[in-house]
Amino acid sequence: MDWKRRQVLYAGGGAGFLAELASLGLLRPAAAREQTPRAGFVAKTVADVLSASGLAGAADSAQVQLEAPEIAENGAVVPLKISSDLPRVDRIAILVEKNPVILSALFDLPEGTDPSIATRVKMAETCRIIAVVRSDGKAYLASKEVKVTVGGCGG
Amino acid sequence: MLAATACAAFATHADAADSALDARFRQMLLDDFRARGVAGMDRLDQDDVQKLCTDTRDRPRGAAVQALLKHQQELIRWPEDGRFLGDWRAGEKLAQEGRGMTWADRPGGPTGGSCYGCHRISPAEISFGTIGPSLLHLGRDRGSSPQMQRYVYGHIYNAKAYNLCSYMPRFGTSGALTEQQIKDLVALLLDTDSPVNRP
Amino acid sequence: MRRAFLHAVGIVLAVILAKPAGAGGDEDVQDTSAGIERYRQMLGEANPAELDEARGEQIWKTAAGPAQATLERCDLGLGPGVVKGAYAQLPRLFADTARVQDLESRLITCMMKLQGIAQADIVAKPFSTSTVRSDIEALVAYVTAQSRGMPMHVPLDEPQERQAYSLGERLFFYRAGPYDFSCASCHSQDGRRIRLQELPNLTTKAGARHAYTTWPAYRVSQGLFRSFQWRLNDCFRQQRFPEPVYGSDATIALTLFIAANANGAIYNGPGIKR
Amino acid sequence: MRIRASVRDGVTEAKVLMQHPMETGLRKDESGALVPAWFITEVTATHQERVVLRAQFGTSISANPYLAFHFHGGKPGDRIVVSWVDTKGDRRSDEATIA
Repeated sequence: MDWKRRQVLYAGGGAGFLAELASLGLLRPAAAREQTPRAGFVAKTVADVLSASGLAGAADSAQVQLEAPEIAENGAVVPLKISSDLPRVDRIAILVEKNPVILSALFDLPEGTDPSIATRVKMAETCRIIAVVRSDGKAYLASKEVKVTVGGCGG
Repeated sequence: MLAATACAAFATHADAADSALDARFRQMLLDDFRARGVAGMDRLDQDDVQKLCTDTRDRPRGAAVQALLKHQQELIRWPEDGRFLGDWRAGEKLAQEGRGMTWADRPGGPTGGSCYGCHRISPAEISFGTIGPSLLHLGRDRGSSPQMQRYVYGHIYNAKAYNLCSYMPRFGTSGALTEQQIKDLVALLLDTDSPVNRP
Repeated sequence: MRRAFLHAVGIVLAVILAKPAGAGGDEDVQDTSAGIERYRQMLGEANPAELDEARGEQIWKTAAGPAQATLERCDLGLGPGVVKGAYAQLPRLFADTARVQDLESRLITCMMKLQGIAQADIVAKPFSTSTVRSDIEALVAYVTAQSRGMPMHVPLDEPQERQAYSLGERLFFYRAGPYDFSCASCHSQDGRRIRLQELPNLTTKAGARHAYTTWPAYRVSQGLFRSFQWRLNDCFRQQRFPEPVYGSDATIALTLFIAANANGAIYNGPGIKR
Repeated sequence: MRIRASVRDGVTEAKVLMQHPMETGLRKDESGALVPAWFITEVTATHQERVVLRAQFGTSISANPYLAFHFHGGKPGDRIVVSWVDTKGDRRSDEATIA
């Protein structure tokens, strides 16, 4: 998403607008950008999202499980379950590769919380969903393509 | 004789009850619907075809059928240039578009053919309905001779000219689609370059 | 069924088709159905309609209107204040209004009589939008949820109830409008669908049962809870008809026709739908 | 908010439904005007005052968000609190006890 589009997006957004400006790093010194907590939500590529979220270099792993339907009857609600057999998982991220905002959610799991999350995401179009977990400081991922279909009478 | 009289009496009674219900039904339509946007109350008035199909639950019978079919055939306005094949790409867009003519639609706003609602057409579109038959490979299987083109054009223009109580709207007769739009749909179904017919 | 289908749809192009119509026998179609089925299963694990149920319960129990009364004495057919199981026996004839009423028209009656709210104010915006939530739809969520697990038992004892059934049936089959649609155009055959959405055959017991017992429902495509009056309203919109009046006799008759066809089924709403 | 939590074999499963439109800012309303973005940005869940989950949401979490998670150490009767904050700065907090 380019900056102009974001302006339209948040026109009239009030506090939300300022919050996003802050998260974009525009209200802070440039040097602080990497550290802004929501940097992952403005990154424009999967790699940038991962590095902004402390998940750089994530590699495919069979020890990350992503459950998602093959086909979504509606892109507005796509149910997902993410879990992992890896030890000491302290972070989980959900990415939707072709959404205007790629990062969908970022979870921080304290000790005692299992790497097992279910939620529902919006998908703008058919694409890959990527689940990333961080275990002992290393990132691992699983992905799955979900087809988004047009439904109903369409009128 | 007695039985016949009783029967007749019963029939008369049933008819009376029927016509009372009929009157109540007509009043109910008038009282309980209201015009909104492009959808005026005149849309509840049935033409001869709609009436016969309603009365026979879409299994038309009787002497009127042939005359009605003939009349529907006469309502088709064939292209003056004698051509039936338009642009299949435009046809694909129309086939996907389901909007048009509802009370929420602007007059002159996009009006589509809603084709995928009921038919399988291009192989790439997996979200298709099954109220109508699959049209995948139609041109490949049936050819695209001028006669075939005319036949498909006529069907889209006025499906009731071929099957009186077809569930398919009369897209030309109702003014939902223009001549050019119907040609584009014919191309989608019959053009050899259309994804519908590509090997 | 197949014969009837060919005859009725008669169809555009069936006569010239090399292959039978899309339903069945096609691997792609089967794969798609299995995928969609899994999607629906996962959706069923949590239904945001619960949020509307909770909101509806609060509205039910909060004093409102000029009379500053709650709806807790509202008679939904099983006596004042009885909510449990009431929806499974609606629509029905009400003596005080001398009218066959569905849940939504009955809620209007209670809001008028108990709370003193003007009818025009109640029905001005009966359906939620993305910005404004409808109180009636929330009340519907609350009331219908109290019939979950109960058998459908719509009475047809009174002549008015039987007349409503007949009128509803007529409306169901009434073809009109620029597209020549009736309810039956989409809902009188088994195993058909629009796009990927299966269409219940509402002329059969099985079809009516499945459909009626899963409405009202949370619609994921809209992010909103939808009442049965909304369901009918939007069907008529897609039929290209003029708009049915909210809570009118026509909508109640049609509701009763479908609801009575579902008699004997276990009510399982509110549902969650595409 | 609807919060349900139950414990089995020492693991507590919490399921949360939050009422929120989660507007992306890209959607147009009936009149064709863009609906401004408005969505939950952060969710925090605590068990007996101890944080068990922190989540950051973007615009692409579905309307009326659903969240299920699992943690150790809970027992029936314990208190779970879930709170969120959105882009308007609105906050909401609800609690439930483990069944």
